[in-house]
Amino acid sequence: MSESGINPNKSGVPTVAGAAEATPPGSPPPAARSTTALPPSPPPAPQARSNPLAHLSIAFQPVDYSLKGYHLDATVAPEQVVWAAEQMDREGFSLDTITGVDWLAEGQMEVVYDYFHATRPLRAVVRTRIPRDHPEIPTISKVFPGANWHERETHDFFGIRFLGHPDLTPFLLPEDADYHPLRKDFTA
Amino acid sequence: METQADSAQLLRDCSPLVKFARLDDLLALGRANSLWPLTFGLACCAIEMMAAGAARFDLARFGAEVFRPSPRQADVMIVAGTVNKKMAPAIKTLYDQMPEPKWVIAMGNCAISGGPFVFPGQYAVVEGVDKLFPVDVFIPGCPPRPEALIEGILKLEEKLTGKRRWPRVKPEGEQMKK
Amino acid sequence: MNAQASISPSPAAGPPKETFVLNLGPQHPATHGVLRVKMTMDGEYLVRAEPVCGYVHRMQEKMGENRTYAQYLPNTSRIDYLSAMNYTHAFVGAVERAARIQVPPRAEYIRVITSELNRISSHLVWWGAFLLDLGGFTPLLYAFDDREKILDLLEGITGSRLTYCYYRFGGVCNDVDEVFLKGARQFVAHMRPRLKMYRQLVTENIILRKRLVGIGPISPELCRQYGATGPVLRGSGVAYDVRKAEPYGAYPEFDFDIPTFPEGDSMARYLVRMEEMAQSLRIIEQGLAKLPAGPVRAEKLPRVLKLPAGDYCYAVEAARGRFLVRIVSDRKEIPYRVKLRTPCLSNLSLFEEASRGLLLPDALALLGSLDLVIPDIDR
Amino acid sequence: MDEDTLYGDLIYMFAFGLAGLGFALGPFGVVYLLAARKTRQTANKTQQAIECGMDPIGDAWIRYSAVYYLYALVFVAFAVDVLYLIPVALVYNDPQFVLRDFVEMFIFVGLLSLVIVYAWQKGIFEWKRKQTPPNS
Repeated sequence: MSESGINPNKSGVPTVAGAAEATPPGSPPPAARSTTALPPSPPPAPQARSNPLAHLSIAFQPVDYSLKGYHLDATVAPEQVVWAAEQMDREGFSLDTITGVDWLAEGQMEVVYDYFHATRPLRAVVRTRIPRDHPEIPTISKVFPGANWHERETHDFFGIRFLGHPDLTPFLLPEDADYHPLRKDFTA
Repeated sequence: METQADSAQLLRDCSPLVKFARLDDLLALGRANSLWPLTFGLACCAIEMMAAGAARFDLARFGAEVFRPSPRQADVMIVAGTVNKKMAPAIKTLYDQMPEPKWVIAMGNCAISGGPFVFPGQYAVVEGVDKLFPVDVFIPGCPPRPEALIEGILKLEEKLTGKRRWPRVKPEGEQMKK
Repeated sequence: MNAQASISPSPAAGPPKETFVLNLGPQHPATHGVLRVKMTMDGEYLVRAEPVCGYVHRMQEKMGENRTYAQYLPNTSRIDYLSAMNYTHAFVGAVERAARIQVPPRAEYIRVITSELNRISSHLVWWGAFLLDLGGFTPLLYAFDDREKILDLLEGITGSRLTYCYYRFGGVCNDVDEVFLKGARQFVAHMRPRLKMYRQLVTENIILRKRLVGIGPISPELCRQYGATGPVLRGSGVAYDVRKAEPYGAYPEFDFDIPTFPEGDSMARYLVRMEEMAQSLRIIEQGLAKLPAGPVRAEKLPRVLKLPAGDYCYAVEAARGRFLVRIVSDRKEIPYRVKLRTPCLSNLSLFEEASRGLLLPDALALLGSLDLVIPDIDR
Repeated sequence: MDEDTLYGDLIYMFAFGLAGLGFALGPFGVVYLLAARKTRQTANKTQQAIECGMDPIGDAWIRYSAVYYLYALVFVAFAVDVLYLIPVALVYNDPQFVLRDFVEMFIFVGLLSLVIVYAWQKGIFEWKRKQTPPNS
């Protein structure tokens, strides 16, 4: 379902957009970027909230930035997470962080991926929900190497297994830790 | 935790074979005025320890400005910061590797009792470094001011030599009374 | 990995040389805190450096889930105690954004001034400690001498030297007095020639240039993949600063530019931070000049603060990079989840790839140029 | 060489040897008497090699690059060189042969500094980067 295949610009070639597709409009290649201060274009006006990432096939809903702190929000199925990450990687986004939230009442775990862009003032959030009893989700550390530690930490605190993660050993907790402290039903 | 008595007994076992009378006081005076701390900053208190070692508060006035990274050359271990359960074995190793005339200063509330990070259901903080080994001087504060660290070192010197070399700062009220 | 050492005189391939694992352990002067790096070394060269964290994990996020919003304020200044103002600003900003609390302009200006003073004091600690790593002890004394002047100013209005808990929801704790304003003006006037002296004393020193120029290059692509921000990203030529990208507080009314250096080596990151100190002085000067009158706290504040359901983010440009607070609330007075995205975690995560093949002293110079505060990584 | 000067010299030498031995072994005795007998332990790691509070990983007896050996050789060469210069300073004090002595010294030290030229050619002093960093 999600196109696998190696991410074209993983080879350290400094172009933001993948070689395969035409560079999406609006994101200048980094090499030509001037180093003077970037004039901050104001966040999209609340009423006419356009979706600048409409060309990506992720279902982004524009959100009121002055209330929520991010511009675009999308809920995807757990299996589409890697595909969404590859799209964002091709678009030149950086992974901000991976947040786990334990919704005990609904028996679900929510995993929220934050993305920010270095040259475009855009903040996108991709969230997904997984069942709480066997929380598993494919890893995006192949796309964003930076996600390696975020995933290990989320595994530490919530016990969410990231399938295909290189080494899912405890990151902040002691090496032999088998407890997951941020779960709502955790007792010390 | 061993009681006060047997920790004193343990200390006596480590004392040298040959004991002197007056010379021991001279040795104690020498040790008191050249306490070499182990560079062992864990968290926020480490910055105040560096500030104490820097120009304005100047630990050099008390002979304690030589921060030794290696435990073999350190006399006093200033535990400055939060003691974590993952870090506890490393701290115990460092304490063992220090040669015998050694002392421990617990700097900051975290080292004294776990400080602001103690709450029901906490899983990662050792509540007080005296759970690992005996501590000589406790310096409260979060983080304690550099002057408090200097007062702690003077307190340790007083413990070594028995008398206080530096005037004791009395709160205003008391000075008025006398 | 090519085991044949290119410098060994014997041209014959010979059996592969064994590598040994060295612990740049929790207690080491170069790690400035309890970071452990398991370094697989081949002689003087670093084959692979694997940072191990968690030695000062203090459950900040767990505490976020059993403290009310106001009780969590002291925690925010103990995550990265060197830029405590910025971190409190992020948490307070997130709550104000969610509860739609209006902050009076005077409080916004005071926040900018104190945040920039805190940024300078953080860069001074980095500068002293970084040169300590490279072998020079004197700059630490100069840096801490100037930093004490900032601490006196901030202590006058906040009462503490390092872990200020000065911001409140809707403004700041108490107003700024004349002593602080006069002191801040004197400090700006005092600091400018000092920065020039630092440049002559250290930046133009040939030994420092030999140790830093071309050492530990980090490309913009590597920063993007690992999410590194702050002086590390700006040292690689990308002009990304949260104060400009996602303007918050009173920063849009200030005119300052973002220093970037395209080389991407340790020297570039060093120069970015030295230039940032000059920019912060400019901001403080403008802030002192245009400080509006008026109240310092919003009047009508709900006695018990309950945020509407949902999650709220607030990003701030801390001294080390982008710090994001994400609060998930379920309409109770205690947040359901507090997530702290700290810059040092991402900045350190690229160390493994950036330090391959370096000499040991160069790897330490690279580690120092990343400017890490370890409780920021372990939270 | 009559009897007593021979013995005198022998005693003289023997005394020097004894003093040397005393200096070598004396501290062990003093330490045994004056130093603390043992140190307080919590995890009996006192004898362990110091590695920043962690247990050392792997064994220290491994094969590593020959460069260190060559470095040591260069150092030993010049240490021995200095060793010989000390008696020379006592012997060569005749003002008549000042130039000759200087030239001899120059040859002696010059020959030895060929070690440095050899090491230089072998590229010991340049710590060249082994592999270009992946991202530059």
